[in-house]
Amino acid sequence: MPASKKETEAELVRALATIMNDADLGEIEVENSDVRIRINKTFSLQPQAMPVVAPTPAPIAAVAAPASEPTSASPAEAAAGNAAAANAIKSPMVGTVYLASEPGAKPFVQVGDKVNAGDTLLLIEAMKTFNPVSAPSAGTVKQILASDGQPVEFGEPLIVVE
Amino acid sequence: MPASKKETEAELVRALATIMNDADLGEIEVENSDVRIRINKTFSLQPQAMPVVAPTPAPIAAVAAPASEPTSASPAEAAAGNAAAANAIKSPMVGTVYLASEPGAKPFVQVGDKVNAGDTLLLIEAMKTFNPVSAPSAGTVKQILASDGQPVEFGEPLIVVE
Amino acid sequence: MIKKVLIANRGEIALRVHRACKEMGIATVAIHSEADRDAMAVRLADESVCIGPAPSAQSYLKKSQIIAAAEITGADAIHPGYGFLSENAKFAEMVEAHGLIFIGPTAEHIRTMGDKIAAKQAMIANGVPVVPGSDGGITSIDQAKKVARDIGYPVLIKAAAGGGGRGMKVAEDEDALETAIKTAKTESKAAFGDDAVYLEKYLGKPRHIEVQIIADTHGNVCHLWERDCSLQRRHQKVLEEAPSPALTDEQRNEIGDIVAKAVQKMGYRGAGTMEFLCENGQFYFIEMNTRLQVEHPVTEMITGIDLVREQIRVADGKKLSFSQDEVLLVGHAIECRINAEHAETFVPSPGTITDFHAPGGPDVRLDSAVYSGYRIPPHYDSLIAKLIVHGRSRKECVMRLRRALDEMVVGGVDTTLDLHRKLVEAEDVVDGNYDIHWLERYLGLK
Amino acid sequence: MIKKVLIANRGEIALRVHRACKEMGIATVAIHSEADRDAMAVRLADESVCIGPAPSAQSYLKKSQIIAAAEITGADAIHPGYGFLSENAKFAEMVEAHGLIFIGPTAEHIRTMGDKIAAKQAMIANGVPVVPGSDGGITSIDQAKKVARDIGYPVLIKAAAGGGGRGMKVAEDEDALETAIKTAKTESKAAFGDDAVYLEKYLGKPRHIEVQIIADTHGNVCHLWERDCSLQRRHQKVLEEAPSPALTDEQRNEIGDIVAKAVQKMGYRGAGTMEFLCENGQFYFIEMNTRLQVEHPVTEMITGIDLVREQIRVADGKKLSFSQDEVLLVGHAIECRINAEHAETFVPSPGTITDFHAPGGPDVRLDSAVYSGYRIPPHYDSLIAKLIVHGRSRKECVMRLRRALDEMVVGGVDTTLDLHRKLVEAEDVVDGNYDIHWLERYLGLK
Repeated sequence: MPASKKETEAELVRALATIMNDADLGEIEVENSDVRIRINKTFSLQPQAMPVVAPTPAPIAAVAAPASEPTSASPAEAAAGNAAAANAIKSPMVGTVYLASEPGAKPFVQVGDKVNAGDTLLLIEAMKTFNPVSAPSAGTVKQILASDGQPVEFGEPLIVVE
Repeated sequence: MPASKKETEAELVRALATIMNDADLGEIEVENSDVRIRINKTFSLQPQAMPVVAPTPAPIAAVAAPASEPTSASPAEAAAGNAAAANAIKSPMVGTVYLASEPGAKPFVQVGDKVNAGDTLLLIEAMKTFNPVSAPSAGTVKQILASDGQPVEFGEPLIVVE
Repeated sequence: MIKKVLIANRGEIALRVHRACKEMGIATVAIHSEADRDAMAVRLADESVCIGPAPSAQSYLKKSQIIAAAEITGADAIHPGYGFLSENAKFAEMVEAHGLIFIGPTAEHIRTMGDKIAAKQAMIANGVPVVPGSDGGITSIDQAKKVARDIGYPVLIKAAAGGGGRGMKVAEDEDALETAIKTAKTESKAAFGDDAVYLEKYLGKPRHIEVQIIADTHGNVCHLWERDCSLQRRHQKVLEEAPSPALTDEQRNEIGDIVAKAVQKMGYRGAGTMEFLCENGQFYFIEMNTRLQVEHPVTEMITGIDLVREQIRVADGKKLSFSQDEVLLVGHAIECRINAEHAETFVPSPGTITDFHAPGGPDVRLDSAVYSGYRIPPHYDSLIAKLIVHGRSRKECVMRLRRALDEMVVGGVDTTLDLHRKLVEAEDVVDGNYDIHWLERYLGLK
Repeated sequence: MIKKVLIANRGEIALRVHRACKEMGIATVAIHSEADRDAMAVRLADESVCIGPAPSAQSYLKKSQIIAAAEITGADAIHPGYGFLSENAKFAEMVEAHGLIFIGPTAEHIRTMGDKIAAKQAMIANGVPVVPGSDGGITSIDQAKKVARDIGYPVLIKAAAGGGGRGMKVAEDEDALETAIKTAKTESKAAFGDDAVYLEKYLGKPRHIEVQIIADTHGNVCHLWERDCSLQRRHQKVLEEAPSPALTDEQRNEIGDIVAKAVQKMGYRGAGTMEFLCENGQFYFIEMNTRLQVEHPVTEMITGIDLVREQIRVADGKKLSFSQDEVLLVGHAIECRINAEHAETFVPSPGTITDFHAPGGPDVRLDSAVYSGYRIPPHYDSLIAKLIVHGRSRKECVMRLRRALDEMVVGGVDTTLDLHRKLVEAEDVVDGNYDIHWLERYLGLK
């Protein structure tokens, strides 16, 4: 094995280590035809009970992050298990999502709709008050991640407008 | 495997170990068509009290061992902290070392002495009985690691005959 | 009947409440900020809800978010722990207005005890001893002499407008009184533009002694003896013990009775603590905490009573599970608060705990929400573990505490473990011979 | 006066003894095999001595090496723990012959209790109930009928030369007796070439109940109530509790008195346990263990007494630190033995413990010598932790045990934690309704 390759590998490991620390990961494994590299950070507890409302991130975040594409996904987004979550509009509060102004009414928006900045996308009810979540800018509704009547946490991804 | 390759691998392991410590990792595994290397940091407790009779091995044994070159050094030898310990004659029992047949007498052997197989090198006293430790084969006394009256554990290096 | 409790707190106390709930067959909801996703209580609770970003003001202090979290999870009661919203009367009101049970006293009691003057008046009305003094300002030397004679020397002259020790003078006897008053007036005038001063009994070497009580809604009140929390640094308790090495059984029974009676007269509900300064066997009320205290485990270890369980029972309208006669006092208990701070400089040390090993064996309790690999977020207080040890005697307790401290390992961050290891060897601590100034003197002299 | 104790054992019990010593201000010497260099007791002890290679026969059972280790370290007493040399009369003799204190009974008592026939005779002589039966072989059907009538049906016919269940027959009543005897004789003749049989009371659903005692050298003996250890698998105790859910206070006091009196008559010294089978409130002596038991912590948790401390005191010639009247029985305690074994197949699982997290909070005790990163050597038994939980009632204790088991984490090796998690949910265990066969039936049926 040529030394240059070795150096490349050490460099790769170093790069992975940086990513691991930056992105707060627990383990990284990279495998291609030439090489398989796994780096891993110390242990974490196995939870005995899984939360019901929304899953917490896996205790040992065995997220494989390719070196060339560092992810900026926050744990909340990872938890949502959704690729689109990164640019989704997130819930500004704890509450219950309503996609229409009243039961049976037409939803505020549907996938494919064009929206303007300030348009109401959905409501979040908390403590008997309904709080509109509006589009931050004009765009097209790409994905609706929350369902009608769904309880949401703070920071939970709701809707993708691009 | 040619020595040069070994050296390269040792270098890689050293590089990985440095990364491990710098990046505060728990484990690194690198595998390619030629070699698989895994280094791993076992956490261990920090002892609150150090034993008096003989030091225990370092609590965090961050020993990087390349897969192709297993080390045969036992903890007892590491504990003795002596490069010559590997080929030393070790204590077959717990007891107190005596280098001479009685107080004030000439020692059984001194560094530089030539000995024959079966020659008494020193005595170990335990439970009021004196047990001779003999030379396993002919050779020259290179080093005497135990001192007169010193308490020794099982497996503690006593003397080097080459 | 409480079936699901939302725990409106974080850290070790959130875990403490979770434990009590699980042992009662009650489901738990852990709320948390974005910084606390990996918290132990979040991991162990039946459900969890993220209620906001890391800063407390936007999460653990955000009343509406906490109540919304109770709504979406269907929790029927909220335990506030200590700190955060635990003594916020408005929050207690909101919780009850939303048809939920607040595991704590009524908003009214929280409000009264939160107001120092109202609290002191309530205590006087209910027969609890307070620091004696001139009720208003000093109008003449003769009046001052009379008051001082009544309460006994030494006395303290304090600026009515005062603070920070300015305008404060001690008079050891009557001869010194006039000069002290004049000096205090002059200093007060210079510092605050007001020369009004008043007079109070001076406590030179008081101990901080507090009495734990719990009351149900059926008129039953029990005191659970006292805790001695005199070892403080910057008004933060560092090591607490029960019973106090400074009290006789007679004194202990007497102050316990006084407090229990006062609390009964008040019609109080839930757990609470009356804090006193104590000097020469005399007690002087400081304040009443209308919540669980950090140091409640020392009381639990000498009485065998689970205070959080009783809090929940009482909030649920049940009777206390014991009477005063059944409140035992067995042996001695000491708690060490272990903070993620440098043991000498007290600089906080957030970061990742690389090694964590709890001490074990008989009569050792660890209340901690950290674990190996846990990251201590920088946003909150630095308490990472409470080590509580019990022994049949104070001496046994101290010896056991030493060996438990020696076994404990927290790696990766600075901790005050070493301070505690020194404290339990210090002669005055071993002898129980300290007042509220002792620790700062000890740290200063070191 | 004992100043330095050599701990002639390994694992959790070595740590247990170390803890008691440190709490008494006594220095400790940990001995260890080459496989146990990283053991917790070795790390924590004041001194350590490697006494041989991994196999027990060359280390922990090597009497001369252990005594030599005491000599070179200047230890003045040896605590044998349980297992290994703890019930080896010869070792006790050697220890004393070398002028050291053996923390245990005299060699004579160890020897007597180690001989099943001598032990049974000693018990009969001292008024302890044993399994009744024909003292010798059955000589005639009439004699057998008479004996059976005296001891009551059902009775068990056993081959004198027997073992492994062969030649054993149960007779439910007198009608079945003759046939049972004949069948047993035939089987015995075929299996062992000898048709001698004897008769004993048959216990169909006995519980294993044992009484803890401790005696000093001044004639004081106390019993510390009983433990119920009926949950066994292949004669290995799995979960123990105190008090037994099967006894009334009257029965508990009675058997305690009988045992304490017998032990006093024997002139016994130190801690010991009399094991009984118990059926329908009747006790039948099995054997006496002349050492500390694995499950001693359940007794410690209901009495508040540190048994190892008392062992050391008694060995040092001191009086017991309590009288029988002072032996409390407060609440309930249960111990789970957590082994590094698969929870269903019971295949041992030595290896490295990657994660370890102890449960905490009130009334939870963990006796364990393992830690995160510890390698369980394959040479010794698989016990890695004892989780002991106390509650004011049995119900509270079971609820607390459930939550503690849920908090505990052992990663990297298989453990029996999951078995315990199932056991504490099993209706019969919750009800305390089990005998010595229950667990094997439960595991077989699962």
